[in-house]
Amino acid sequence: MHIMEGFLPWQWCLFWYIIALPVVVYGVIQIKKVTEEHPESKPLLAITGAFIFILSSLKLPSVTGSTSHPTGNGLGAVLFGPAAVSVLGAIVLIFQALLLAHGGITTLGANIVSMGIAGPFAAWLVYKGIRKVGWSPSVGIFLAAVIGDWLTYVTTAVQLSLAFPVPTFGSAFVKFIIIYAYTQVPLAIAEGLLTVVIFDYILKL
Amino acid sequence: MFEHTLDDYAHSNGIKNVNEYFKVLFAILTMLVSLISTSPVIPITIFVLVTFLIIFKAKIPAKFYLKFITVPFSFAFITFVFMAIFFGTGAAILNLGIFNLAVTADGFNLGFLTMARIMGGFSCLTFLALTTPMNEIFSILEDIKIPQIVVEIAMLMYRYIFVFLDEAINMYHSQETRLGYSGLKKTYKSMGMLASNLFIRTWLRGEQIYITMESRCYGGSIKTFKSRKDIGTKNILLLLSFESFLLLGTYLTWGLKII
Amino acid sequence: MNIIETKDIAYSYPDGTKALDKVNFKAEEGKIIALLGPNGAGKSTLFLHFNGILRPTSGKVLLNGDEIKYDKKALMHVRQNVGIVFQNPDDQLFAPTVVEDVAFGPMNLGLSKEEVEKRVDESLKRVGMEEFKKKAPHHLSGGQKKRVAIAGILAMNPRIMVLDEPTSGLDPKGASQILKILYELNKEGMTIIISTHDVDLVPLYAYSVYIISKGKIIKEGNPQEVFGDVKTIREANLRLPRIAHLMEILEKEDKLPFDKPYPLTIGEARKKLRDHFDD
Amino acid sequence: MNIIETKDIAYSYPDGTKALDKVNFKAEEGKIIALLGPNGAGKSTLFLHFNGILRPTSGKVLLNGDEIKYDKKALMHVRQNVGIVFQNPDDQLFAPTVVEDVAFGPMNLGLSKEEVEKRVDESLKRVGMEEFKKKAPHHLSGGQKKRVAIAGILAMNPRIMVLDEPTSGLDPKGASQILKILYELNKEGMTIIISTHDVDLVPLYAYSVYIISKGKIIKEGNPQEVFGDVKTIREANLRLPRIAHLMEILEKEDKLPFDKPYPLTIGEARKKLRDHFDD
Repeated sequence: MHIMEGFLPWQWCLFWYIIALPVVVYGVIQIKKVTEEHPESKPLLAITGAFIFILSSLKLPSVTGSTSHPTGNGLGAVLFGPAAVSVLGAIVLIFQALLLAHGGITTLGANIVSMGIAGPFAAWLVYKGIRKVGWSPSVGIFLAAVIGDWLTYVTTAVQLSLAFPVPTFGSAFVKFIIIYAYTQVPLAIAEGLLTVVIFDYILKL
Repeated sequence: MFEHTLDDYAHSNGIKNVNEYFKVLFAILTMLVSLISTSPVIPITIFVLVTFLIIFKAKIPAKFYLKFITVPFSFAFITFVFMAIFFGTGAAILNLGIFNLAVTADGFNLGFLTMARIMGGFSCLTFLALTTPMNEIFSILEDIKIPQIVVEIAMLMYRYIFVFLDEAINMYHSQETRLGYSGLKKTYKSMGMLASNLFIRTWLRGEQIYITMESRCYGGSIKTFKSRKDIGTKNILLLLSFESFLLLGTYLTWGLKII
Repeated sequence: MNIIETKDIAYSYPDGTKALDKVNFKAEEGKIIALLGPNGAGKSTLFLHFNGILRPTSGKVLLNGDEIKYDKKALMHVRQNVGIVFQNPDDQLFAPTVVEDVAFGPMNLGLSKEEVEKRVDESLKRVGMEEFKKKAPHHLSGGQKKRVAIAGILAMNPRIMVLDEPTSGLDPKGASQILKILYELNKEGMTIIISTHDVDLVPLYAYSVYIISKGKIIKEGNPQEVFGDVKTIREANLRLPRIAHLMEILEKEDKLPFDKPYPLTIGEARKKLRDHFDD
Repeated sequence: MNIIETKDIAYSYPDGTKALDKVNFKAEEGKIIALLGPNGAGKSTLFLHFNGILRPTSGKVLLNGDEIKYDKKALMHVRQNVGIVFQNPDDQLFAPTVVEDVAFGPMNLGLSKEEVEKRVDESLKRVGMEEFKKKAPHHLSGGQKKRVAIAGILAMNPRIMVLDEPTSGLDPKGASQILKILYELNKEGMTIIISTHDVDLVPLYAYSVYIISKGKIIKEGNPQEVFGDVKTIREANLRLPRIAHLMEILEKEDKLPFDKPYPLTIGEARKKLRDHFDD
């Protein structure tokens, strides 16, 4: 769920950039460490990013008739950890802006927070938690993808309501959430199912 | 479903040889002016000017450009309608007569301003996407000291996006040939298979690329080879005067409302 | 009877470049037809029109004499009848095992489980891959992958099989296995359309040949006619079959008394040379 | 003088399957050597030993008479001297523009900017791609990508160039362009090793030929010797060059008076046939 260029007032653009920056910097430090120890992981990370980009240009149909672009971030977070995915996510978002004009430059910070940080972190935590409880990996990956997706939307709704708190943050938030509830709840389940299919396939090999 | 037309234009447009700093600074500064504007006048002016540049200077076919901006702009328009109805606190200026819905003046103004900013900002983003090849963006990222590792990963990622895009298109076509994507359930199955297969191939490919890089004496960091181009005094002056003109306009129209 | 025919079809990419320009292509039922052209000439683009994956910007495609329609139901019918084997089998084999992959098409046709199983077994047998049922496609060799890809199309029982560069990248044995399979299928009545730039093999199997260059058909006819026009062949970045080239040189440079058309295959050359020696 | 030589090298994958079995391969300096074999015979695995990417399980690799060492500095030296052009140019071209890609190798060698620039320009000129400097690889055709990949290796000034299936997937014109480039480089003294299964082209350029099958070298010698052993050729899933095949048939079936060795190229066949007609 990209926030478009020009949608957020400049103060909020700045605010989300400031929130996103330390996480991405931490991710960069992590990636640097990993690639110095294992130089062969560099092309692998890049190529995973390319995969996430392609995945997000697929259109998933849903029962309500709308379509969603799977983010792939949930899967990435489970495989690489959320810090590395925040960097890959940031680069993918830049490419989406500059190659497809999806999202934007001033809204980049906000999009990184919702799609590159909040979603993947939630997915990763859910997956870790479920594995600890001892449920099957398929259930884990499904819930991780679904909850990762939802948290992305909730974060986006928070960002929009903060930017347009009319008349209050709360009432704006309710409005955005209602819209998303209709469209995004089924889509998140759709992405969860797709992620399970991919994950099962990988496990079969 | 998959298109890379914007990138094709970035490599072959009317102003592809114009200095990359000039183009990037122009797009981003103008985008920022559009964003800080508190009245819709300047964002709409920016939209008109940038559209003019895209069609007549960069020589992007008008038909393509107009078609391309239809979707985001209809979204901007829906946002406008949505805000006009739901984001007002003052007195109603128009009663819709269903569900007690009404358009308020401040809702209308907020929606209209947001729509104008999207139009202004989006046209600048499209300008950047259509006129500046990605390799020039990479050299700018390097100049402004974005960490080397990020630029390297971005470079590799850019290249392999297109390789995988071609492969994904072929896979998609071959699935269509065998009647995949006919119905909701089959669509999921087909898409899951496509994504999985692509994922496996990306991993195999990653290993192969590392071998070819090692064969060329890769030592752990990609040392890039670029010739720096100076933005040029004339371009700076042109840029500064244009942005000052926009800023002046922004100041003069500060807080101006439609209704 | 032309089972597939295109009438003046043109196709342009979204940015306006023309990929196909007024292409008229006919495939007679039950024959093997070769589409010869250099890389990037538009061979694959033309093929994707045969089963409605691409829709021509202008012109029309006829299947069995009827114009193809592009609604969902009509496309199902077209794709069941016209199977395409893509150039890179890795693009076509996407299931975790061979058997699941071959079953993909029949499953989408909504056949019963028994019927799907039957068709999968038959198709794999057909291409000599029944032992590899449970294998993962990426553990197979290039030639084996190609054969599984063909089985995947066969399992849909198409009337026409279209193959994009079926022998490219294969070693001689692998290539001849594929050609043998196609030859047998053709004997049983299947129409086969093959794109290639391997000129040496074309005269061995093709009933008629089309040459495509830069999106246009620049020559058509039987192999003798097409390869008789050496100028056009070379203009299209192609060459004569090596045997024909030898004969051309012997006649032109050494003034040996061969008359046109030059023999194209080893069999034809043998006959011609033998006749001369017997004289 | 053998510039590259392997002595009894064997290589097993981590799962224990043998990819190479006591391979002895020699490349004489300044020659073109062909490594002929079917898909999956171990051609690419052998090549990766030439520049130290893979380390043999047993046996050793000699470069210029000295055994290859596997520390970082020694490997840099080896890789600068032995350049490998991989089969799929998409695996090799990773940079966003042609010029940056070709510069990658020289930059890794730590050369000055001027020197890198000079080498990049020369190499691109060499392969006829100087006009495409600023292009993105995804806007190039298959043959053009291949030529850029060759330029990327040339720019490192290697003494030996190793090419994995350099003509596979290319149309006749594209393939002959690549061969012309290699031929010229060889004339200037570069040793060239080519893996292929295109038997028709091998006799045109190869000074010596190795046949590899299932990880073993099963035949070596000059083209006449190697293709004279028809049995081994067919056992390795290969075939005779078409011209030789024609001559074989004429002699064996039609009892025409050609003596062995059969001519392998059009030029040789022409001479032989002309002589017979003149008699």
